[in-house]
Amino acid sequence: MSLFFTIFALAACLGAVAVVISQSVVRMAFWLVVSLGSVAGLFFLADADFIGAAQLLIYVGGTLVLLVFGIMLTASGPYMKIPASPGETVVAGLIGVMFLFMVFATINGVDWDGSRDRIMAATHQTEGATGFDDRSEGNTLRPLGFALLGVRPDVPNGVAGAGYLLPFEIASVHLLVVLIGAAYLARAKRRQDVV
Amino acid sequence: MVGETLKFWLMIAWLLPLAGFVVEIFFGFYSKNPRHSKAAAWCAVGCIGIGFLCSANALRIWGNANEWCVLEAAEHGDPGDTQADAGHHETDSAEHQTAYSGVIYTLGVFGSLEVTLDYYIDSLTLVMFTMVTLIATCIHVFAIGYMSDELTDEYVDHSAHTSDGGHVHRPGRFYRFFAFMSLFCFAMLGLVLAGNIFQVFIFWELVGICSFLLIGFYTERKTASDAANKAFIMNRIGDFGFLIGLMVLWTFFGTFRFGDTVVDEQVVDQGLFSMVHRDGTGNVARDEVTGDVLITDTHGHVLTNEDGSNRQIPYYLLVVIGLGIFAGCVGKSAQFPLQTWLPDAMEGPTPVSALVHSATMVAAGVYLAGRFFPMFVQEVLLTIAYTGCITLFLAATIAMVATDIKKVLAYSTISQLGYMMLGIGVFGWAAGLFHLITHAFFKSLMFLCSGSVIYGCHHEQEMPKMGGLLWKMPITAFTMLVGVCAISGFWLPFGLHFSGFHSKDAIVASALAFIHANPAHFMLFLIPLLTAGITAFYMFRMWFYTFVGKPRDQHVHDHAHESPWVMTVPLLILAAFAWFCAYGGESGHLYLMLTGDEPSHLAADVTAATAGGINLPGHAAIHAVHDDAGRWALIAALSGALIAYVLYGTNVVNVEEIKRQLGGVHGFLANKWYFDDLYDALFMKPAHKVAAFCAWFDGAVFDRILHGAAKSMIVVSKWDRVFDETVVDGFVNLIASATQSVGASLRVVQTGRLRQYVMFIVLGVVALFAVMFTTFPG
Amino acid sequence: MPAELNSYLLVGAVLFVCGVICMATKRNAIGVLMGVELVLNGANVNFVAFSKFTTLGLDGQVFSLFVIVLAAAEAAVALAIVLNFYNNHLTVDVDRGNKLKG
Amino acid sequence: MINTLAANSLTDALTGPLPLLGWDISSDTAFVIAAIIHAVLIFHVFALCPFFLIWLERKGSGRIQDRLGPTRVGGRFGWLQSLADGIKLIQKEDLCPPVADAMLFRSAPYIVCLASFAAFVVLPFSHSWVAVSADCGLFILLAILSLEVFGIIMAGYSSGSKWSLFGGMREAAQMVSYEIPLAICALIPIVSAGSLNLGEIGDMQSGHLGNWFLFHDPFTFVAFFVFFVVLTAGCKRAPFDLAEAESELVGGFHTEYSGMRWSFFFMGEYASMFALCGVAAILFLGGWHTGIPGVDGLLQEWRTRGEFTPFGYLANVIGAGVFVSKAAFGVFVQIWLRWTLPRLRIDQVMITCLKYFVPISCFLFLGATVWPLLFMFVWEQTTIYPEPLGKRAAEIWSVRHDDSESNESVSTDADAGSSNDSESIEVELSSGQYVASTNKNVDLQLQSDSSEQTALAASIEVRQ
Repeated sequence: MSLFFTIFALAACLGAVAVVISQSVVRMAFWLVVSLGSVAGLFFLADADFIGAAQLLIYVGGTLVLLVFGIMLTASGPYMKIPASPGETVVAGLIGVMFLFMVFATINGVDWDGSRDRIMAATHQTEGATGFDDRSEGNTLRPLGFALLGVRPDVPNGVAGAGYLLPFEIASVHLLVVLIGAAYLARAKRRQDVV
Repeated sequence: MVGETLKFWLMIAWLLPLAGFVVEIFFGFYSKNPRHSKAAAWCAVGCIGIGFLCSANALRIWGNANEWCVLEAAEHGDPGDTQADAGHHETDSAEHQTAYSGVIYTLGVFGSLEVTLDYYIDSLTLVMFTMVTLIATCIHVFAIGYMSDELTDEYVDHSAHTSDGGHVHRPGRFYRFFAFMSLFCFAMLGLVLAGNIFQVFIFWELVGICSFLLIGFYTERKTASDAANKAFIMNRIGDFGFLIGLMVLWTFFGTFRFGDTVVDEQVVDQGLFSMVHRDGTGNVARDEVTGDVLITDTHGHVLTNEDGSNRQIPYYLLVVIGLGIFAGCVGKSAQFPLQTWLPDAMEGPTPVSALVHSATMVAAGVYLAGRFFPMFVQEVLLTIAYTGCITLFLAATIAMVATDIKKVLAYSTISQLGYMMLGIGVFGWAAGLFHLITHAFFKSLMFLCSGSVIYGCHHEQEMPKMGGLLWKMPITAFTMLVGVCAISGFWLPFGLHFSGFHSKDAIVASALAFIHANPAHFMLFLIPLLTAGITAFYMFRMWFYTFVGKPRDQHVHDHAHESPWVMTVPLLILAAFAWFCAYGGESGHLYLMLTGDEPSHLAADVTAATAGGINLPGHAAIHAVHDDAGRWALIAALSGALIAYVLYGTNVVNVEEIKRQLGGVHGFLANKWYFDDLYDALFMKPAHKVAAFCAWFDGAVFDRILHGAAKSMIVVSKWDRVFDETVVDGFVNLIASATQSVGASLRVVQTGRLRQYVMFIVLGVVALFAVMFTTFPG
Repeated sequence: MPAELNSYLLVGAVLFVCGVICMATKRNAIGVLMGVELVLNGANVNFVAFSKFTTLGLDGQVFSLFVIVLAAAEAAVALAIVLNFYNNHLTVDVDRGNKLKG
Repeated sequence: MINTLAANSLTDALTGPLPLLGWDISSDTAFVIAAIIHAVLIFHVFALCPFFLIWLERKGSGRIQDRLGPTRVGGRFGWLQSLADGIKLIQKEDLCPPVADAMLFRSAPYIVCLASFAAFVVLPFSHSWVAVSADCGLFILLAILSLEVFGIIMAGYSSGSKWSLFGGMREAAQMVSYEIPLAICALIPIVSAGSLNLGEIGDMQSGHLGNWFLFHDPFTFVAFFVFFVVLTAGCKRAPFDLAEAESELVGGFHTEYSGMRWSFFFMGEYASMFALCGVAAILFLGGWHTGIPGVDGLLQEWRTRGEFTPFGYLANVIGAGVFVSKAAFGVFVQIWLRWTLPRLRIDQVMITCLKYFVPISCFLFLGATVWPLLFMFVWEQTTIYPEPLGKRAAEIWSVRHDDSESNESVSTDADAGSSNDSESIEVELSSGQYVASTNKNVDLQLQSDSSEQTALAASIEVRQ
């Protein structure tokens, strides 16, 4: 298991770094595919099948194709590059490293196990109390579907209203708005004929 | 059950014209070709025609339910049965309910005041309904022909002039005329159906506004608009009295309803008519100590206030109520001294004169006097009688010298209305209303005939220009003759008497009986008798002037023609009714129905002197003098007609010579007894003076004060401006410039470079982290 | 288990930081967009990791699902904006869009 | 997903002391070994698909064009022609144009191949013959196949040739558009089935022809044909092969490629054709079931004896043969179409998709959703079949669950305090409430505790 994790994690991180380093936009897109695909692999490893598949379908299959499409539409020449100044790169790199260090420090500074136990104790949960073991198999499709429809069989005592029906609906309306908005923004401007 | 059925049919008859009005006024305006379409007219005719059928049906139902009052007639009308007591009628009506009342719709409740639309249906209501709808139907049909000039986009009004002297050109108003007529029918029927005096007042005003609109129909003519204004204002004077009466009524009786509200045979709400109780002498019940009038329930028991005391009203206020209501009647029915508006109202189209200003609206005053009769005490009735008496004589004398064919008829109308008032005033209740019905038929007939003549003579109204039209327009002439005979009250063998004979006889008989009982008031008989002759005279004068003799204006005569069938058929129908509607006289159905609902205290013959000093003649007394009165009246009418024939039907006497010899009297009469001038001097001129003074005062005093105030405000404003510009603006500008300078120094941070912003964010987060980490380690 | 969680979080951190640097250094607007995607993915990795290893449970997956969906929407709008930008400036260099500088 | 990778218990079979050598294999190692075994098996399918299908294409095109096609290689029918082609292509020089972006240019064919190959991971060939029996298998398959387009765009862009660039752009536009009706049409049988697991979907259609989703209701019937046309476009096959368009773009995105890299594109294309036709076969045509009542019943009975018993294995082999035949027939129809129909213009392709297929598929989706309600309210039953689909699906699921439960979740069983007997009763009782009964704990909770939730679940369940 850790073998696959190592592979995917490395691919994801290296892909991300390559995205930063690459100068050509298309290469950036390529490395981004590598990175995001590996993240999808990480999702599979973390028993989130549906999220992984959604990541692949929406990000890699949809968003990135769209991005490449955009690159092609906006390229003023082959292999267009807009290099940043070295100073900026160095400064950004330094700040990035500081930031990374900060995040690392935070991650390592937190007692995850302790906090987890405290939360479990506070909410009177025991391991596997819900008996909802599908998650460990990665078959989260149905629970997710239930959650999006507003039912939470995985929540102890079946708290009503713990679902995500409203966010789900809002997201769908949001997507529709985005569809229209994007089409409006990117529409071909028709020149006003002077009569 | 019968009441509900009657209500149903009468409601249809009442509301259909309203629907017609709405349709005509809106669809008439928006229809494709409103100026050339007769659709509005047929709509109006349809509405009122169906209304007539409904009314007639209601009348039939009522008659069947009450056996046409023949049983009662046998009791009342039998001369031998003089012992009928006052209470008799009440028990009788308990067996045969003749009056039905109830609530149609509650408009609103304000404290104890309940404003409702009620209905009060008795024989008078039904007869009025049938009469109004029948006459209105005929007149509507007639108007289709008469108003056909208006079916054009460019109507030339020869009587109205523009400022440059030309004739007024305007679009035709055919549909508008019929819309107004429908609205009037609605208002008039509502007035008749009304179950409370306040509702009567509402529709009273509504017919007033219709009258205003129709008189001023040719609004471009100054005479027409002046006449409309005059009619309206004169009516307001009367309505002022009406309002006073209503206020007093409300204060002391607390209700406006006529009849009792009966639920499951229990009286839950007292109506006005049962609140003033009459004792056997026909007097109102009064408190023995104070002399105030007691307010009673249906059975004569005195009602009490909440503190246990008797409810009562001072007697003089009862007189005020009666006089106030009668003031409204005076205005509406053009009685002395408010009679001057009616002749001027002839400026409206002739069908309007026929419907509104002869048959229905002006009769509404008489109708109300009749309807409200139970509330009138002797003093009021005497006032009514004298008012009517003065009016009938005054108008008849003016009619003798009038030359405009419609003016003659208008004065005749005033005169006849005076007869009706007189009839009511001398306790001839049924006689007055009987005359109201018959008069409606023959006067509308004569107006339509005059309309036909005017139409045939191309809008020529002056009788001196007519003459010899008999064979030019025979149908018009002979139907007019029927009307003239009817109003003169001629007798014919085999009972084929003209309707006026019966009704006028009834009034004259009542008057005769009255002066027999009260000799001091002998004028109340003599003047009507004399006027009966005058009536015949001026009516035949008009007829001879118009239809026989030599043509006085050859041009008019040459172009005269008989009217089309839409105008003559209504004439024939109305002629039939004018002749025969009173068939049978006092034993005929019409009169019996009216007596069926006569106020109960009139039946008996009461000779005991009462507080008012008036003795009441009963039915029996009137009946006793009936034949005498009829003979006197017939003699008067025949002599009047004979004089007219001699003066105008033959060439024996030179009329102009007589006129010249009686110049003073003639002038006095031709100037309408100088009433217009009198009013002008008494009211108009002082009013103008006061108005002029007010205008001067306004300009000299008020305006100066205002101008001074304005100038001082300007001075204050100048100072305010200085303050505003230096202090207030300076403060605001200070803030603005400070903000601006701060912004100018901060703008450097806004590099406009997206990527730098990202860097700032990250730096900020890192810096925040560093601060947190150093401040709160662990 | 904490070791595993930490390693997931580290991956997320790297993705996040790389995304931020990408946003800060790329002058190409689409490159900036890619940086945003990386940042969002870093967050997603964290959500999923918390979902698996902590009491967050299914909520973490639902959140990351919403993030993905909204990121797609964001990309579409952003791309439309970039196209507009290109139409107006004939380049996708974000440094050229400095009309609002102080 | 990793846990379901060895859905056919291969991992469990490998875990423990190996009988012959005496090695003690840990579960992790066994997992890796199982994964490798699966990968090798799938790779063979992936490699043999093009091998056979390219030959089929040659023969088919030859026959359609009134030629013989390959006749000699391998003796009769030229059946080894593809091998000869492959050997030739391997020998060719691997060219990379100087203006190309070399890194992308070289890696693009691998992306295409990788995507096509990975799609087979969730594609079942027979009952439980699947590498990963993921619950959202169809979703994963479509997601992975959508990666293929990225490789083609990369190839088109990095070649440094305008023909290739046009091809890449066309491919991008076409694929982004056609994915929408493809997904919607795939969802239509899903609405009826109530599962995204391709294995479950396939198993639901056993019995007779009427159980195939093709004949399930009018909407699925129409949806199948729409789906097939759309997947033809999705595989950029003629008449939708605008990305290649030899007559106008020379070779489209692969103009600059040669040798083995060129052949990778075709391997990927034929493999994805096969995979998608396989999906069509599973979704609509009964998967690995023959559709003949007696035979299906017999095979079903064999399968219940166990996977590794001779008869059970034989049944699966027969099932795999049936499935491959159906998929291959689908590919044959595509070949047939390619050599029969002329190519469309690019605008016609886009209009066909956006103005016709998207609305039609949306309508069909709506109809498929409303259809059960129609049955409910008009005929007061959920289906025209005597045995509701939901019940069959629940049985399949419970059987599968029992298999895994026997070695994984005994404790869960004890916690829930309900035996398998009571569970099956539950399943039968709530046969209409398939979704609710997929997990027995959920089921108990919903059934016993909260009537409100039951009502909610009943309202959101997938009828049938």
